[in-house]
Amino acid sequence: MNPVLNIFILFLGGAILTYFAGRINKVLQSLLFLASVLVPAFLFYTQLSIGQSATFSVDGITLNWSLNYFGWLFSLIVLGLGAMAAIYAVSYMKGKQRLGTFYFNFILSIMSMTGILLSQDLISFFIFWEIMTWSSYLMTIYNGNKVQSIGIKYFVFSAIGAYAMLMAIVMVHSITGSFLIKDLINAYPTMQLGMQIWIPVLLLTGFAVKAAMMPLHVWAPGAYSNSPMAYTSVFSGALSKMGVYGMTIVFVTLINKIPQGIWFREVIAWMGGITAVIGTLWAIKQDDAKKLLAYSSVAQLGYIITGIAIGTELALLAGLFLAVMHALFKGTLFMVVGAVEKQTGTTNFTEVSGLIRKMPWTFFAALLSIIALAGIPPLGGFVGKWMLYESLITSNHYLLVIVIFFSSTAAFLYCYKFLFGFFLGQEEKEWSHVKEAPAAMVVPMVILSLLMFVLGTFPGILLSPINNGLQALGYTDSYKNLWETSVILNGWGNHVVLQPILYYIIAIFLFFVVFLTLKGYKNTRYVTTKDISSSGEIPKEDENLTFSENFYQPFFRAVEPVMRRQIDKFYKNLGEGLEALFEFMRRIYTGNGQTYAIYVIAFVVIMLLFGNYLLK
Amino acid sequence: MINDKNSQKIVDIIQNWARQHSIWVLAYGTGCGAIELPPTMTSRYDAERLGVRGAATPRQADVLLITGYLTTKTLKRVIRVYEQMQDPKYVVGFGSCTINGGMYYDSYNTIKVLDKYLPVDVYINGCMPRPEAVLSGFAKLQERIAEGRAEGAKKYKENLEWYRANQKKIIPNWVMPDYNW
Amino acid sequence: MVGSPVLFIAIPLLAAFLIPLLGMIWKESVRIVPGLVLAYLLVLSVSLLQHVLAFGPIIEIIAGWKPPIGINLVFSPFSGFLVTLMLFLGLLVWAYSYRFKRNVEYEPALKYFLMLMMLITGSVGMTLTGDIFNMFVFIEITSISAYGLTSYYKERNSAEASFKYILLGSLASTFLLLAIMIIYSQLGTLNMADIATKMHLMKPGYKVASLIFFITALGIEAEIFPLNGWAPDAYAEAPGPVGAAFAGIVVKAAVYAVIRVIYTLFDLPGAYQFLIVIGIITMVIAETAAIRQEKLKRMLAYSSIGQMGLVLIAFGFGTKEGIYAALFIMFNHAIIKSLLFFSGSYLAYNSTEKNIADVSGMAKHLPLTSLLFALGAFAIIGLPPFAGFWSKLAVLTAAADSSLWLIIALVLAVSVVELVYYLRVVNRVYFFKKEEDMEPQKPTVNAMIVMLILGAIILLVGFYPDSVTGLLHKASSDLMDKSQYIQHVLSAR
Amino acid sequence: MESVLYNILGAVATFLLAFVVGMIYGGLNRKITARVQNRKGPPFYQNFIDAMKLASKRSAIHHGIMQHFGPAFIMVSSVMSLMVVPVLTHNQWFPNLNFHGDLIFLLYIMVFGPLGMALGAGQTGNPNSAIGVTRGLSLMTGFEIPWVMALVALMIQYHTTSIVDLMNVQIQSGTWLMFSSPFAFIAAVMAMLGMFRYSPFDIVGAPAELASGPISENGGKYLFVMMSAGSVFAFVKLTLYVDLFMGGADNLVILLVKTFVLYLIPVLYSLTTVRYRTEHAIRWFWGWPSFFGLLAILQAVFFK
Amino acid sequence: MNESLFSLLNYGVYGTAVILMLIGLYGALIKKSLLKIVIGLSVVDSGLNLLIVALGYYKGGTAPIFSPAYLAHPQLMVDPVPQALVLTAIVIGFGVTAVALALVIRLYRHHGTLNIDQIKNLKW
Repeated sequence: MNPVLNIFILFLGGAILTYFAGRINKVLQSLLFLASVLVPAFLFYTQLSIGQSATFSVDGITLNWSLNYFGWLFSLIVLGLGAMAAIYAVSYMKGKQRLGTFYFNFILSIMSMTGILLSQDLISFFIFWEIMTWSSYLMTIYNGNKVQSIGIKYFVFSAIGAYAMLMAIVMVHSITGSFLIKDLINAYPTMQLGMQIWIPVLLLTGFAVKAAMMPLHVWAPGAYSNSPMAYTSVFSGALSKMGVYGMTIVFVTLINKIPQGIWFREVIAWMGGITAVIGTLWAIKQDDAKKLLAYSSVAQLGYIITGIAIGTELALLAGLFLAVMHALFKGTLFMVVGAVEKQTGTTNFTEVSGLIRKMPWTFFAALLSIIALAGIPPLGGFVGKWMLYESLITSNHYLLVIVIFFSSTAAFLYCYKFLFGFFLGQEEKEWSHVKEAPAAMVVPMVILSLLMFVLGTFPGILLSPINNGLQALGYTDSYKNLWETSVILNGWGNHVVLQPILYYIIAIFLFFVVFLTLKGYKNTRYVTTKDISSSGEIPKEDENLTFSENFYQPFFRAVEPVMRRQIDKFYKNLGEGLEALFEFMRRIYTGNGQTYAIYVIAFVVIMLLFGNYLLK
Repeated sequence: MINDKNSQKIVDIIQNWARQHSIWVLAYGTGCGAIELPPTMTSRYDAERLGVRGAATPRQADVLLITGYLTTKTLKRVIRVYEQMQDPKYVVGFGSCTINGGMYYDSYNTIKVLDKYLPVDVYINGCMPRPEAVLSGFAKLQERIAEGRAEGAKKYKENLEWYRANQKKIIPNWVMPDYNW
Repeated sequence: MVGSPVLFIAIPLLAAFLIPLLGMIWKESVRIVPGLVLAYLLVLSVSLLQHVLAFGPIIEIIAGWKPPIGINLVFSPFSGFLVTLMLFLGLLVWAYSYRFKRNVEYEPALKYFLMLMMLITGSVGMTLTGDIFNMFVFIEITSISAYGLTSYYKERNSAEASFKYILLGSLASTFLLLAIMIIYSQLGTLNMADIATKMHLMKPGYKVASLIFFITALGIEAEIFPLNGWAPDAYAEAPGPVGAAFAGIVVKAAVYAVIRVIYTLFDLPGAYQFLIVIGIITMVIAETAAIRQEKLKRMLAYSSIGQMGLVLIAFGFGTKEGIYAALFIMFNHAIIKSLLFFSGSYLAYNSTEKNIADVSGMAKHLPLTSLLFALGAFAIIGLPPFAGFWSKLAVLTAAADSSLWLIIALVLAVSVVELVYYLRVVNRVYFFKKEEDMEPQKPTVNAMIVMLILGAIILLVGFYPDSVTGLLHKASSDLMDKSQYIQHVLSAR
Repeated sequence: MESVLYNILGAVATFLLAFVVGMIYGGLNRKITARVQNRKGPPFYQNFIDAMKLASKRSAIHHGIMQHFGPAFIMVSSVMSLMVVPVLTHNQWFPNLNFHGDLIFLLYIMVFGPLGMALGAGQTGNPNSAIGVTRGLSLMTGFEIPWVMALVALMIQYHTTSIVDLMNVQIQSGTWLMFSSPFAFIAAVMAMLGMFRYSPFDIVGAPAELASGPISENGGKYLFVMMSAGSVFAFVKLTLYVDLFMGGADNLVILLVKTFVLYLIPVLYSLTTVRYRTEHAIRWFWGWPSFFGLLAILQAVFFK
Repeated sequence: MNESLFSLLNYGVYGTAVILMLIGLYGALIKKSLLKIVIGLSVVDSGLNLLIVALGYYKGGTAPIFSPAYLAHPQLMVDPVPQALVLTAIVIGFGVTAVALALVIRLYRHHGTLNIDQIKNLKW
């Protein structure tokens, strides 16, 4: 049988088996779950070669699946992060309710994302897209908190996006008579202008929702923070990348082909920039780690969107590189939050503090991911940001680069808040019982954070697949052109490049760190965090000295005018207004039988009066 | 090389010279004597030219300057601050009150002799001591540091039990955490 | 030839009248006999449908009077498909309502099954008949049994709902008779095929007037917007399975009648646009009214009306794809809405008010029923890979092929509204705390089997829509081909 | 191999130079302040004495591993940025790791140190430290805007993101960028006020309020490392400004003159003003400095 | 019979039918009592039945049965179809009225009133 279909069947069968295995044995269920994520992922990389395809005919539509380099690139995110999160999830979810639902939806999400990457026609793309949507929706409401507000909001926005996409799909079908993406790409340059504008707009709306772009991002914080953290790392890390995946395809294969595309690119790039700023500002304000990371995801996706929308070779590389890096570090960070939540039961910065000595490995993973997120060399985030700035400047987006840079600088604020809130600060007696998370949770985090380090030091490892992917989309070989424009991108050994510099840096780094640490440990004495210089006052054991309320109060005093306006409120008012309108409209049904009879007679009379015009 | 006795001596001399010329003062200014510090630091007397400079926290300070009397209440804080400072550290008793209680000699709630509770390296006499006296006190301290005789901290460590007993006499409900330096 | 279409009317009618007699002999027979009859009819209709698909429509002439004079029954792929669907649903409704309420008296059970048989007979007759007056009679049979079923529960407000239904139903029968009489007085015939051939002879004014009366009368049954005041009440107050029967059987038959009248009888092209307009109004008003409902069944009723609006829109395209899409929606709606009514009835079993709040937290106690309800909700929203998606895709594709972009946008916008209220209920079922006074009631085995069958169909069609689409394509081409219908009927032996 | 050895020696030499110069500048700052306040002031080498004293502290305490890493991080950051900034033009004794795009690299590596120190400060558990850190990070969002605007203006005007290229531009044209891009220079200098964290932007340390803020728990060796790193960092910043706006320096004397003149700006400004509140400081940077930054960008775009 | 009188009568029949229907509709739509509504509905039915029968009638027609009159003038036989239809319609109308009256009784028991404006438990 075809390996593509095999993978789908394995996923689906695994999901169903896992769901029901919970009735028999929890351990068996966990093992089945791991198997049904890892085995298809393994098959994907061993059995599937580039260009391998499968078809399935249904309802007169041929569903077409095939693997190309671009999909392969994103499969690294989906399956790699998915596998790690799966290992993490088994330990994270131990002892929770409704395990079957969790595992089922987890596997379905991974399957649908793999399906999206393999889809070569719009219908199967849409089907997998929707499966992804509802499986992630079910995860969003898994905890049972705020299902009516957060869950519905997520689903409504997803549905708006998906339906916009569906509208574009039927538009394409009515023009080309085919659902194949290939046909769309071929027919697109010759379409009439209206269609040339509407189809990308609708498709981009669909993708922008998943990628949490600015006016459509309001679902993200709630949904990300409400899902179980083991899933959120996939949700934010991989699932949002599907929006990026679609956007890249739309930009590269459609919008870049028409002269009017410049407007799309500018508008979306600016929206990405604004998304980054807004996401960052709101992330700084959050006191809950999940919310903070959720807003941070929005902001990071803003960078990615900007990079992709700019659309120069370097910008695309930057966007996609950042996408992979974001999957890595945000996946890790959500896992960190999950570990903290598992061990302490809360994720609020104002409650938890001083876990560093209790959860050192978790802290290590968090530290590396935060460094990557902040874009500090030598971790991977820097390379992406560097390329982004370079591309913004070379493509004459001078103000945009300021905007992006501002949000990137402000990102340090929440980066620090995250590390400080959980791991640093006073070690309170309340959390003295906390222990390091189980090994099955720590190992994926550490592996991912080491990966970040590797990719930051040798970005060429990742850049050549990205380049292959872009070529698969019909882009020129950007990789080769970039030899001249920059040197940071090279792989091993070519040119005089960043690597020696990085080695230098690492050498200095290690020298100082090792020297000072060794020297320090010999001569310094550990004291508890209660022993601080507090004007001679002796803090009591149960006295909470940690500074965590109103953490960035001065900053918010400075940016207060920006924060006053909230898109969320606008949507809320819109929704409430609509519901009030509907409430008014249903008063048509008065409940009085006679009124209904009068409606009938009125209908007849009106029809008789105007029937000649209406029915002719 | 460093462990060699002679070179250790040279190192000691250099270090003591540095310590002598860089005195970061943490002033415990509850008593009335604190009023004499600003003139000491500002342009008229300018203690900074001697390397004397204020420190914000005990971790960074070299000298604990106790300006005036200590009460039974404030002693606890002072002890804690002193113990938080890092070796080598010095105590300067400022004003008569720290020597013998001064005008509070028969007060029921002040500490008369500071030396019983903390190892004082230099006393500065006077009520109040003028800035000149303060400068002279610092000069004395510098002298002692240069000679390597300002080892109050060592004395405190060696006679800790005696000091503790004295301190506990004054502070009935002793809830200080134990420090294991 | 396996059997004759006339059996579809004769046997259930006979059974309906025999039930009381049999009940005197063995009380349980009032419950069992209808099932046997429906099962037999289902087998018959399936085999007939296969025959029809292979050899063309069967025209049954009653009492030897040939068309256009005599009454005839037409078992074409289109009507045959609907009849099969109705009978299948009828069988499921029977199986579900078998001992739906525990320990009911003999008397109510007798009435219930008798009226259910009549309801199915009337609907099947409406679909099969080739004669407009006969259609009137069957509509009345259906209506009267529907009145009875609506007012089945004595202790609730069912009488009120039923009275509203009667009020509008009588108006419907009046207008239908008027329409029939206008046509008869102009053309002198009651046979549909004959009318269709002679329609060009009719004066435009009479033509329009009769079409208006037809639309009004049938629209009342088919829940078109200003005429559907009865529907939410009746759905809400009738027993749960009856709601399913209304949504799956009665309304389907009525829509069939509307479509048959517009597509076959009349040749007014404006009627198609009219269908689209009225469909949109119906859909929008119904779906928006549903979002603020406090009562479960009322919500389902409004959703049902909305779906009918969508069906009318799809029929209004006037293309083969449109009809195909409409039929697909009708099929899916029949299956899914039945499942929703069935499972919803058990979720709110012990609640007299049937408030949505009453289903809170039922998932803990009735996991499978809740799962099926959620499945139904997901399917009717149109999420892949469930059945509803394909019909939604079909209708959108059909609209796109006719370049009706605004309608696509509207349908999708309404879908979002639909999604909101269904998900609210599903979330409630799964995540809210159970109301104190609500006692969960385990479904009976037969009800569970019925729901599982429906769920399985949803999944089957969702994963492999080809299982029904072939049939739908044939049925839709059958409806499009007006001349062939006329020829078949008039040349019947 | 030999060149690597020379490089390392050169790096050590650069580091020593930076350390010494930075320390002396710090001492001079104290001296100038004292003279302005009509005091005699400490000798210009007072900072060396302080550093030696701090290094010779016998005991030290720590609250956890991050308190070790904090000073190390800021030291690493200072040294790294020192390695990237060319000290003298075309001098083999002061090698630099200059590469295309190092300006952006520098922007990030320069904030790495403060962030590392912030982590160390966080570990101590002293609320004052955390408050100081939040103030510092907030302030950073303020002054980074005009600073980046100035840099972007330079980048787009001369189509390069390399410091060496910018220096070459000045050498070839003979005019300093401070004259050819005056607005960028003004914006950058205004940003520099914040970078040095002297008054009125000394909100991080704020001795009277926060007990020296982030470093309040650090004494002895930690403080020594921080102090040295700060000195190196000051040298790096000044040298960078000289390289970018004042044409670099051919020999050490010119370098010292130019850097000292630049250094006088924040020092003298600090003497005339008192401390801002944090939000005022941030808004100050988003006001005129950013306006000049914007002018610089406009100039770069329209008057190439 | 007089020609003109007959045609007048003929129109009169139509008019009566229409008037009956309007009266019935008035009753059904305006009157608040359930009983009056039911009566109005049956009046509408009657009017309609009258209309249909009138439609099938010829001038001087005979009953559509094998009566002597028919044998004399077969072409004068009135159209039997409307009459058959009317028979059916009457039966149906009767049934509906019966059901409606039964419901009225139940409504009265349940609500204690016959005013349709007060029977509004089901609405919106």
